[in-house]
Amino acid sequence: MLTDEVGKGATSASRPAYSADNPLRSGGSLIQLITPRGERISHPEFDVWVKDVSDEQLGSLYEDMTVIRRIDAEATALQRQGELALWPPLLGQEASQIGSSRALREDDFVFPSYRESGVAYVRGAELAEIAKVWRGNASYGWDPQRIKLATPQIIIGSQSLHATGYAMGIQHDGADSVVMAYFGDGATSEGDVSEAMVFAASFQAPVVFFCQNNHWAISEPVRLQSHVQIADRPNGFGIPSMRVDGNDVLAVLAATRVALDRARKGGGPTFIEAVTYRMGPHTTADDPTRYRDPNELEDWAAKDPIARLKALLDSKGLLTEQLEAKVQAKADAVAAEFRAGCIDMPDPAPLDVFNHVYSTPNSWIERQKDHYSRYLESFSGSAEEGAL
Amino acid sequence: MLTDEVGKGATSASRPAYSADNPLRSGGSLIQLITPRGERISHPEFDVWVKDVSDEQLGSLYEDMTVIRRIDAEATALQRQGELALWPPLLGQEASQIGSSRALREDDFVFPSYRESGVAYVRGAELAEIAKVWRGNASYGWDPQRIKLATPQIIIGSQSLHATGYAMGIQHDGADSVVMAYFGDGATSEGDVSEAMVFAASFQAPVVFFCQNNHWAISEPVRLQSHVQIADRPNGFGIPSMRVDGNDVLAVLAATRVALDRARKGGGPTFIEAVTYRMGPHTTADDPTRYRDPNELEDWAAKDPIARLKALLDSKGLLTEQLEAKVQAKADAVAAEFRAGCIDMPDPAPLDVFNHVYSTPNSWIERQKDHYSRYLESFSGSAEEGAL
Amino acid sequence: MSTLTFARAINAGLRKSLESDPKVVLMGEDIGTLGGVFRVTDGLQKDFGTHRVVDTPLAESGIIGTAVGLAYRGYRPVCEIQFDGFIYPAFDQIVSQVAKMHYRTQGRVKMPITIRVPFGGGIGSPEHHSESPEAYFTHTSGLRVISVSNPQDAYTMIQQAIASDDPVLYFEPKRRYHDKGEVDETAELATALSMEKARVVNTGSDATLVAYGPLVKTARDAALAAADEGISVEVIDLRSLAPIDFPTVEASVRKTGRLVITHEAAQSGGLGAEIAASITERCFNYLEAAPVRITGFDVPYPYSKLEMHHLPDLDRILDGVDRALGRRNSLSGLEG
Amino acid sequence: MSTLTFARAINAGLRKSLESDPKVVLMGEDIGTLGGVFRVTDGLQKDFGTHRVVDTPLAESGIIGTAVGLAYRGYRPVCEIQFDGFIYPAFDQIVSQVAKMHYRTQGRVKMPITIRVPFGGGIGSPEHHSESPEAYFTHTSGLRVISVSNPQDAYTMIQQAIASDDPVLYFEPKRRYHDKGEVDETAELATALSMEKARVVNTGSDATLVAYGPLVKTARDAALAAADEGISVEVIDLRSLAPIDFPTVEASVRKTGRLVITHEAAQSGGLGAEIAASITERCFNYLEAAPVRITGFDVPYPYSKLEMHHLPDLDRILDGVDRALGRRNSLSGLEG
Ligand SMILES: Cc1ncc(C[n+]2csc(CCOP(=O)(O)OP(=O)(O)O)c2C)c(N)n1
Ligand SMILES: Cc1ncc(C[n+]2csc(CCOP(=O)(O)OP(=O)(O)O)c2C)c(N)n1
Ligand SMILES: [Mg+2]
Ligand SMILES: [Mg+2]
Repeated sequence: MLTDEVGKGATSASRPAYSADNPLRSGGSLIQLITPRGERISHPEFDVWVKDVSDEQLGSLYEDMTVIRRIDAEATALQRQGELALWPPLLGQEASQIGSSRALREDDFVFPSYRESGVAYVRGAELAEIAKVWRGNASYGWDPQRIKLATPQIIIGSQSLHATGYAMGIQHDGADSVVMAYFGDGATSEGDVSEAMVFAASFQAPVVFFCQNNHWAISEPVRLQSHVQIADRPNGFGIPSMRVDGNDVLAVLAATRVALDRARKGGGPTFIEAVTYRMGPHTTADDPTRYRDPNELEDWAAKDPIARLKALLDSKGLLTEQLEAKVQAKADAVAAEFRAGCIDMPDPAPLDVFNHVYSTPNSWIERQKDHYSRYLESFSGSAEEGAL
Repeated sequence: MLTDEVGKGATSASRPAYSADNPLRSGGSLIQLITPRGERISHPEFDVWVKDVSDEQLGSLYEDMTVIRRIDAEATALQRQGELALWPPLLGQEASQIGSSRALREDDFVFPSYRESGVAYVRGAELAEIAKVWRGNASYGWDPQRIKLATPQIIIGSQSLHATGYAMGIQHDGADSVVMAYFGDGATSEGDVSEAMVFAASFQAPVVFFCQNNHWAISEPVRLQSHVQIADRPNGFGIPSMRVDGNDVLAVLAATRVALDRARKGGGPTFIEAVTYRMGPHTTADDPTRYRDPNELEDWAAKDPIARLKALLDSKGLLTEQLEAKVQAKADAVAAEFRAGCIDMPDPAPLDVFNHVYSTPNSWIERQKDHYSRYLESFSGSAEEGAL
Repeated sequence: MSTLTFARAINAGLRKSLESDPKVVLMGEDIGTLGGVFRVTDGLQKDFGTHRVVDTPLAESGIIGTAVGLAYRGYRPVCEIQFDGFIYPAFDQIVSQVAKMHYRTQGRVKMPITIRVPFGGGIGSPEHHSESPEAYFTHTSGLRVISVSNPQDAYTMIQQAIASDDPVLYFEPKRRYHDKGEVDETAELATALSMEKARVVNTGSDATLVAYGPLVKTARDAALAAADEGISVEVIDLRSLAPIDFPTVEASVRKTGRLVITHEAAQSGGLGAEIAASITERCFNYLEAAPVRITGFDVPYPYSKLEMHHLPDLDRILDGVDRALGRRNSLSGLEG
Repeated sequence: MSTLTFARAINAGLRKSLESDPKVVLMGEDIGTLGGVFRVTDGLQKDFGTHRVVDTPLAESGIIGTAVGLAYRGYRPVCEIQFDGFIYPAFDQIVSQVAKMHYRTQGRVKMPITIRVPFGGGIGSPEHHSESPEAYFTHTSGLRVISVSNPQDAYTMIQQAIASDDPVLYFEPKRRYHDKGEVDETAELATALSMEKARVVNTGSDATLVAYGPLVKTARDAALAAADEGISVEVIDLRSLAPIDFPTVEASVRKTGRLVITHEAAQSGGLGAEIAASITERCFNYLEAAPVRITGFDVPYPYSKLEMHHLPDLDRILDGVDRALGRRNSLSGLEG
């Protein structure tokens, strides 16, 4: 449902290879194509990477962003109602997630963290599959191999290495797919992320490190992780980087295309810092009022990624009632499907606890499973026989 | 025995604070004050940091370098003779080790890796103490708190975090001591070293990361760890760096003084890449002919740190017979003392195996110690009683 | 005496340690402004400053590794690992550095580091938030490992851990954080029960039931339920997991002849194995039956909709007591 | 049949796996040009190329973490950890990723990763080079753990490990690398003894002696020595440490009534505890005495001048056999 021309990762050999004064950086300034007020500004290097984005596609990006915000709201509501055990909101990060994932090809592979429900939606996860982990009905939702999206990763930074290894495999296969690794600003402090950069640089693996700098790691501001810009970090590993306005879907799309294109052509890894903001709590279990200045939220509300795209569409005369109605209908339908999928999800069976620990029979597991099933039977037995 | 004006870490408030175009780097080029042929070349920024080094002190640096090379040779011989279990040679790295450690103050603290026997010598470790670990008579030689030098660290990179933590403690105490962490080029790939940079930068801890890039990590060339210069790595963590000719004792001394001075004044961490070469095997158990082009060794022999200083001394008319004789005598004495200290070392007692696992009595250990001493006694018993 | 939740009791103990020793420093992720995700360090940064209650970058090896350096400098770092499942990135620093430094230096360098770990399941969390990794550490020589089961012990033992010159892993049963209990905040450390000692929390004569941390409450409930059936169960709260106070367990088993051990961690290689093996060694001739282990299964901690099957509960423990007593139980009729 | 050293036998097995499955990739520090610090991978990079035998950067978490990604992509990575003591930086990736991925994805993603670990002491090395960390992994659900004791098994079982769709920790007794043995390189994997099975390597009737890895040789020597004294010891080479083939051990103990277990790892929480506990559970009524553990002590691995005191040897094992048999031994007269 979600692949369109943008989704097919249109890249063009005729586009200029990305370059800048510092071969490793696009300069210190933020790559931006749409201002917070919704004006399309031109960029000498990156315009060409989104030249093909039609009015219709702009609308489709708008739709996706609106839909995933709606999923987020629905999920938060479901958590409050006790239907989900937990939910990590993506509110505010819609442009980062849609802009980046829409640049991917189907055969690319994605290793997300836990917050990329929007990416999962774009990759083609079913809505119930997205809900499944957070309801507590499984540790995975979608089949990773089917939609080429790994399961949510909770150990911070861990997936950056998996992405690099997968990219080494692509290289080994002689394929031109690319791997995308998502992680947060906080994750950059974990040793694994640094080691991933070492390996990616050493083997020139086709991997894109996509860091959503949403300014917070639970209660910790990004400056605790780094005094300098996060986009500076990879350069010392020999990895080029871009710093992009993460609330600008076109800029994110352009930067991601640049990175994917480089990787596909054997140019190795790229690091993208998408500067955005976590407008909600860390998870539904978190209370950001304990650590965050409300003014900060206000500042960022003025840079809202959806409002900005909406303003652009409006200025272009594209924000028709028809479009609004279509998007609204889609969001409603998705929300309803998400809710139904969540609530109607069948509970697992008790003995599932023993399944799939190993791919082949294992004597320890078999024995414990046998003993526990006898134990469970002893209850029905006791009901019949009146004694435990 | 080893502190002189150089050893006392002469720093001067009147010296200009280190600066460069890129505030984080002294430019891409190598800091050098003595050429491989022994010419003293001037450097606009770093000359001032070694202005105080007298002729006598130059001789003393020469002595230290010669002595530690002699220790190294003696240790290698002792290993071949079966008196040491293993030895990690420092051959070729004398300027890096002497230049850096002679810049330290007594109250500074050092966290070495396993190859810094030259640093241990400068810090005041006794010769038998240096031999002790490699003979297998203990996991430590010197008392770390006495000479402010941690025990050799075998887990690659681990000590970089200890150094950073110690530096946080100095900061907390309001002291102006500095911590020095030694590690190799290979170590830069370990997550711990990156995490150490994150912590050091975040807390602006007074720590100097001194990386001896000796071009090899056992059989792996440095390019496997990084395509770009190692001195680039720290910049992305917000840590300024210098790249210094590690075979030039004056340049190393100057750079280390710059870094120590900055740290003492609250300027936070600095990273120094000392570009040098491991002229010997990784350890006495290693055979570098399996992986190393002999020409490479030849190239580096032409840059020998001692030959270079010797040539400088010669050109200044300082390489007197008297100096040579003195240095030779010192080296002979030290080698003899090292050998004697090694060979005469008393073996540990069997029950030492149980001592100092904990600082307070522990019931598990007590019981096992008791059982094992009964076991040992059962042998003498059997000798007396003729039956086991 | 005051009534405190488990979390508040630890908080009070931390406060006391911060007050009494200027070398005590708290460090961890989100422990400062936020007061920890469980609020265990609530208010401490405000009262003791950002230098003594330190929000660290997001890196567990970094937290423990810098704590090693601080200990070298004479500090007593108290590190919080946010959840059990996040301790593994720090495993190398714990096992190769924290645990071995004192032995390595033959006592020249002490590692008075306390590592606080909220552990165990039962709170409906996603993966990596419900682990019971204690056996990795009890098998690591050089570490002391304790676990607390009630607010009073939580309050006292966190102070004992911090005061110890040895490194201590302090396992907090996170599902009990909100349980309340009486805490005597004036109790002197000097006269408190040694943190190496187990405690008999319920005397009994028919079987010995050993538990620690979150399952002590469950074990006591099981003993109450057993009493209704006329079975007298002695419940021991281990408190110290390394070393284990075997003399206390041994004395009980010599009396009862039956031993049941329960923990949430996986059975194979868990603490139950060590307890069963050691008690069998120490009082083989007193045992009337093989020691019984009622534990988590040999599976990764399951997703939350299944966790009640994985976690030992009152009924499974009673089934184990029946087995130890040779009474009818779920495995009756099976050989062995 | 050819006569091969232990190290060459593993090399031959790796070669066979590289030949038979293009998805097999070797990775590790110094395994390429150098052929590994123990020369176990000698010549393989030359013959199979730098893409299949990969010298990695110096980062163990990186090695295992990228192997996870390669496994995701359908590869069968064989990772070398240079020495036992360097596995801990990779602990998180092993425990939280490698071990849990199959369960996490309910079988959608397999982790056919083999992790080769030269382990154990006795070679006079400095710190961190002589560890026996196997119990950390046998307690970790989702992993298979094996250890080999002779060149033939080394050859066969490395191939079985690589062919397994589950992750396998393969522990190589480094002090036996130079031991020679007959190896049948034509033996078919299909007909080989399952890697989950233990093997009785010496039949006997008075006591069962369980060992694995480096101590199998010591155990056999001890059995020979015991035979001189008229004591018949059955020696079992466990081979698989997780799961342990308890039926084989059980059958032996039902026959002998006595059990001695030996390993180099520290006693508390070591494999001996699990074996003692499980065998006691499974055949309590057949046991004539408590199972005896002859193991490393609860100390960090000592420096090399002391290692012979830490490591179980023939005499200590015989003392343990005497204890199991109720014969005079070093602890005679002590209660318990
Ligand atoms: C290894 C590890 N340590 C700690 C945590 C607890 N934790 C979960 S999310 C989080 C903050 C992550 O921040 P960031 O990387 O910026 O991602 P964001 O949540 O902002 O998307 C922390 C500390 C964890 N999941 N894993
Ligand atoms: C964590 C860890 N992994 C692997 C090793 C094995 N090892 C010992 S030295 C070494 C190479 C280190 O190279 P480098 O950091 O450049 O230091 P150098 O030996 O050149 O001084 C390796 C891989 C180790 N000691 N610790
Ligand atoms: Mg963040
Ligand atoms: Mg090196």
